[in-house]
Amino acid sequence: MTPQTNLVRTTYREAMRQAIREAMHRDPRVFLMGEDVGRYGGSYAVSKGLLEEFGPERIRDTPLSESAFVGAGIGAAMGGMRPIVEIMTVNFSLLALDQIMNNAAAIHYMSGGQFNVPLVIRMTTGAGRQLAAQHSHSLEGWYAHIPGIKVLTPATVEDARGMLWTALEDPDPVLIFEHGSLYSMEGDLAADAGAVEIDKAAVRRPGTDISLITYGGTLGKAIRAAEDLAAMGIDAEVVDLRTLRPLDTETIVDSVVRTHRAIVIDEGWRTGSISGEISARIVERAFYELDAPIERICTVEAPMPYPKHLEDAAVPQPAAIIEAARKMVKGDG
Amino acid sequence: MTPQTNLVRTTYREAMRQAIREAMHRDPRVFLMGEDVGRYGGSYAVSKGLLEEFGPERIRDTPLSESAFVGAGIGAAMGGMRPIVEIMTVNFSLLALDQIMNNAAAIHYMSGGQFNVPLVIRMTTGAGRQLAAQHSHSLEGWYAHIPGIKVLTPATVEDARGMLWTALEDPDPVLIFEHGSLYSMEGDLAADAGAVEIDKAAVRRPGTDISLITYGGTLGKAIRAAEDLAAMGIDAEVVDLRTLRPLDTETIVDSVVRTHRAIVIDEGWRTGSISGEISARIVERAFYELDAPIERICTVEAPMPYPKHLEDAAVPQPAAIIEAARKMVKGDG
Amino acid sequence: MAAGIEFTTALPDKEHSLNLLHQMIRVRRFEEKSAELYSAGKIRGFLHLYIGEEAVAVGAIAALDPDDAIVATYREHGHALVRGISANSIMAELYGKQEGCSHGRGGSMHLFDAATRFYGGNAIVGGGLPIAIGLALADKLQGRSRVTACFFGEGAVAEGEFHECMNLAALWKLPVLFCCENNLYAMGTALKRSESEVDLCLKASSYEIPAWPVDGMDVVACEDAAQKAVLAVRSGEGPFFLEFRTYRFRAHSMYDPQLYRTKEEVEEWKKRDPISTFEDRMHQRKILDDDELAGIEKQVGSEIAEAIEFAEAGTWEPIEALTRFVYSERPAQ
Amino acid sequence: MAAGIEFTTALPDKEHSLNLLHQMIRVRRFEEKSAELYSAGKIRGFLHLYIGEEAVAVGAIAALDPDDAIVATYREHGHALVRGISANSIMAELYGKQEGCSHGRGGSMHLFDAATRFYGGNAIVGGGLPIAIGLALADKLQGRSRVTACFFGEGAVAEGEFHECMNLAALWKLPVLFCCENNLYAMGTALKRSESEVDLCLKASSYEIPAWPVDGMDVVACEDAAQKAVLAVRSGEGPFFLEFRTYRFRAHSMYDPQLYRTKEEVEEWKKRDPISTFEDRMHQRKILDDDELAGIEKQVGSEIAEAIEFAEAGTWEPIEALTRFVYSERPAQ
Ligand SMILES: Cc1ncc(C[n+]2csc(CCOP(=O)(O)OP(=O)(O)O)c2C)c(N)n1
Ligand SMILES: Cc1ncc(C[n+]2csc(CCOP(=O)(O)OP(=O)(O)O)c2C)c(N)n1
Ligand SMILES: [Mg+2]
Ligand SMILES: [Mg+2]
Repeated sequence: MTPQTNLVRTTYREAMRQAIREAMHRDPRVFLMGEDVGRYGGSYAVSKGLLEEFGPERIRDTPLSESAFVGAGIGAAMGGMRPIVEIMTVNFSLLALDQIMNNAAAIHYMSGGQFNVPLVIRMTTGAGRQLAAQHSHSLEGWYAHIPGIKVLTPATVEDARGMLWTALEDPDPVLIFEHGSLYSMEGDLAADAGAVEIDKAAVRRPGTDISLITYGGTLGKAIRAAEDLAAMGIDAEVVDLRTLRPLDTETIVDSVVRTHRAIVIDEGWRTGSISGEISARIVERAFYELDAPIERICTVEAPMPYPKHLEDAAVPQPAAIIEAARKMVKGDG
Repeated sequence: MTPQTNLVRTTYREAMRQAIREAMHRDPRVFLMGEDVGRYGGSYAVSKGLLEEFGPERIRDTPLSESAFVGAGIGAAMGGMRPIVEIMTVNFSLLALDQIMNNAAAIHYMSGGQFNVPLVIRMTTGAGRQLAAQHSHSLEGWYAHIPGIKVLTPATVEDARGMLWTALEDPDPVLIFEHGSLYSMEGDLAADAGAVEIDKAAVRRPGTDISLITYGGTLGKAIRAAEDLAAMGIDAEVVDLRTLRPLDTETIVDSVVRTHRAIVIDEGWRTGSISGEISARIVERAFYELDAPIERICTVEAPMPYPKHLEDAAVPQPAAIIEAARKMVKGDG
Repeated sequence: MAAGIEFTTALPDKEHSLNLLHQMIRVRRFEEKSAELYSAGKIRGFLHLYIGEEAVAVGAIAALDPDDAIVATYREHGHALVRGISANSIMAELYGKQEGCSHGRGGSMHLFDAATRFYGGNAIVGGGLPIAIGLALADKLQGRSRVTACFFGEGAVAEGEFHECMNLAALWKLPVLFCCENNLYAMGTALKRSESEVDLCLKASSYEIPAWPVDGMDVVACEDAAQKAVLAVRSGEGPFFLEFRTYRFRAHSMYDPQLYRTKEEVEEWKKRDPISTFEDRMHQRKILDDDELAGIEKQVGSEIAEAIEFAEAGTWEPIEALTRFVYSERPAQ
Repeated sequence: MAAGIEFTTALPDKEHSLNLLHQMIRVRRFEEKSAELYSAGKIRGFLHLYIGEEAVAVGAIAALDPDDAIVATYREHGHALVRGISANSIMAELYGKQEGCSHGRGGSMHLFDAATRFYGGNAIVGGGLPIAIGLALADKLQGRSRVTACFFGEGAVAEGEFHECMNLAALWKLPVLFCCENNLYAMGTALKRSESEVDLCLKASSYEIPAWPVDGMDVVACEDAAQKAVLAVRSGEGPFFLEFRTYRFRAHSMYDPQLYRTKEEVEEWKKRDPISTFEDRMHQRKILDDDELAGIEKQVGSEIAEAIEFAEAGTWEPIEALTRFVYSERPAQ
């Protein structure tokens, strides 16, 4: 971003809404479909006002039928449209998982490349709002297991604004996970902000002592931790993965090669989360560069409890990052 | 097993059937429910003959409604029964995933320990029979991400015979994944074989040079590879994980501490598979014991192709294990 | 069967009428207070109020026996209160205190109580239906004549799970009382925008399940219909479906700006307020005087004040207990 | 609407009748040969034969225009052949050769063809329905008057997806022709054991979808019903449901010992063989003589012989191409 660029203060929610609006204006094949995207204005108010602007054909309220309307998105994409399907939250996406894994992700391959599925699925993810066991999943890393789809986790207003465009230009299904705690986050956005690349991780804060590798709703926590660590004389690099599938292994490995230490921070439940994958890849690619074992800070392996103090204790927090980093750098690591 | 024990040659399928029969005889609360478990005799013939023996109330054919009958299993378990729900294959379990994650796995926790869900869900998993993209998933490692459930992967006739009993005695939901290629496998089983523990991995072949860590349908391949490696002068230890959740980290780490080298072999798609978790845990617990980076041999990240040569190329094979082990031990590792 | 039914529109005797009124007022005041406490930050997460719909829970649950079971949704404070879970423990649950009926773990959406066979509190729309099927199946298999009452909104009718469960219940003649609370909206989506056929009883009939529409604003009609339906269910005739036609006076949850309906529509429905209309009828029949009403209000007022006191005095579960109840602490009985 | 319909039971003219007969015989002989090739090990995986049901695909697809779309199941060789995918490329697909219609990737259960708008070949029961909804939605949004014909078995009716899709199609008045192939069994489960209401047309009607039962053993009835239904769908009246009452003469797949039905039942149905009965009628009407029949058989024989030759001569996709088409090679247009 050049210094001359005109910057506008905006929220993540507003950036996402503008991205949808612009896509709708640019391409008549784009439409938005999901539960309460229209008359209700979107359960997180992302699509507020769009029904009035684009009408009910293109801002299409659906019945509670996650499997059918996600599958309908697949079919509509194969039929020449560019659907944006909103699943209200990741928690309900399980009901549509068969369509995602067995159809969206597989059809291009099993048709021998004849059909492709240019579908974008957006959903809210994550904990932090005391919504308890059935409404606090953080499954984006889990979804990254599925070949044939891409998994994006915008963590900044710029990515909220720009990733959708790129996703809509992608010939294959793209899932966008929007962490619920980010919608009200403000940031500066170039007035002419547009598409962003989606195949590279980003170093959000360069540093030399340790790599903090994370994404989505946890990025802010890692940056806060890095700031506190700086005050303690530890220079942490913060890597924002941005895209969980395909993972940008290069950027991860390059960072670790510079810092020789890594902590992966992931709001997914620890076992089988994407943090394990990242650790394994670092070992495979940069084992001899490591000065210390890789650590992981993940969500405690339990359904999410309702009370705030327990929820806070369950998900990764800056304090835990700081403590782990301090031990790793200053300790015996 | 003491040498006096009376051994019987049996198949994995037969062992599983006997396990179900015995459970039905032992406990009137046990019943089997699923698609075609009754009149058809089970799609893999596991339950053949049981309808005649126990009648249609306890060998209960269900309509094609994976979500409802898995959920009904949850309710029946809460209502005092000990249901064994058969999902015909893992590929269809996606349709029931909401019930598994949001109910079975969560109810004990979110009810503050008041209700428990003593439910056993069995399903066939894996590739190897040219069933192509929608019928070849190997998702047991993926399921292991979910706290609140247990994930068993019997790989021997003994475990096929014994794990169900233990699972039925467990107060919490247990998923049993039976690799489709194992049903016709024969083995020797003690005539009085019964319950086996499910919380420990097993060293199936002790060795000193390298640890081959695997489970389920891939165990046989690892053992074959180990035999070939022995001929090349490499003494490989083969660890059968047996249970993917909770993972028996001790046994894994102990093995690596002995051998200082590890290959994880996993039929899941590589990214986000349980192999990454295992690698990460070894690094966390035994980093300084490692003489070489941990390797992973997993299924190629693609929907499964139909032709045999491509399917063979997609899933882990002994040749790849042998080559990786040879390089690691004899090479620069 | 639906044809031959006659509804008792006459009021029950004074004592019972007073009791019904008392229950409705309890629920109303509890909810009003909860809304205040939400604004005060004492209750967090999602809070879904039942105000306007009280006649349904009060009438339907009055028809149940103590050892019948209830499965409910996230809008279940009323059901829990009427069922006999103490206001104290419900309020403590809303606060997230460990004295709550779910140990503080569940919050508003996940009230559970083993003593009254209250099986939650489910926040996945449609997610409770299979559990009800399973509970009823357990009763049937064990030869008990208990009934499972399953409450759900009309929005759930579009979900595949509804269909699968209607079919299973009818096919297997299970003792389930389906209580559909048709309040005309699923969040912001009006029934007519989510169903091609808006007559919900017709739907149930298409599974061969007897079904009646009930005036859900009339507690006497609700109780009467439920009693007759419970009788049929308990006698082994299989499931029954009641469509309670009702209306929610408040927003869907505390975040809803209600863009999807007019103030006039809400006001129109408020004229049918189940409490004030019932009071009027009782007044007319001279089985309620102002003193009695004041007495009820006073009693309810102190019950709720005590509940708040209890919740305020409640304690936070220690953070060390975070992973307690992920798995059961006791073996299966 | 259903009330006013009159079926043409009279035979069409000679040329068209010969054509229908020819198509049915093509499908029959192709399938018979496939069974042989399966036994010979040339075809692997699952193979589901359509023998006995030929009149349905031949009649229904005759009513479609070239730019209409088809979504089918794993029992779809017949549909593919009749739709105009060459026997060569279908047979090559069954062999897994890259000259196959899905590049050899899909095999028997996943025939795809962009040229004829044949959208698979779906091996998840009910999994194709949402795709059909989406294709039809795309047509509707783009103002095209195309029809999407969706074939599925009566077993799929119990799945939640059926319900969700019926509702969506009716609610949105989408141009879908639902072709339910009711062959009375889902694997080994008889319709009466899987549905509380076995009248499938009644089910469709409960979504306000016009529905007719059709004699699925009579190709003329099938074509006639399909033509009338297609006309209604194309004119914008919304979806239509046809229940084709048919029977599969062979096992569910090549592994099925058919324990669930008697030989007598099968023999009874064979008397209604759609091919021999149609031949008889043509003979009676004197629009078919033995020479003509022999001519058809000869033509079909050489078509299939050529297809086998083509498949035998086909080539294996190189292993290096294993991950081709996991993602698209071209950007979205
Ligand atoms: C499967 C699923 N999809 C979406 C949601 C989000 N959601 C919560 S309540 C609700 C509306 C449900 O309406 P209805 O069933 O009529 O019950 P009501 O809230 O009116 O009592 C929605 C869409 C959810 N909780 N679960
Ligand atoms: C979701 C799902 N569950 C189970 C299966 C296994 N299965 C394959 S075909 C079949 C029977 C389907 O019967 P029907 O829909 O009547 O079609 P038919 O085979 O009779 O043509 C079953 C249970 C599957 N493929 N998908
Ligand atoms: Mg509602
Ligand atoms: Mg069938």
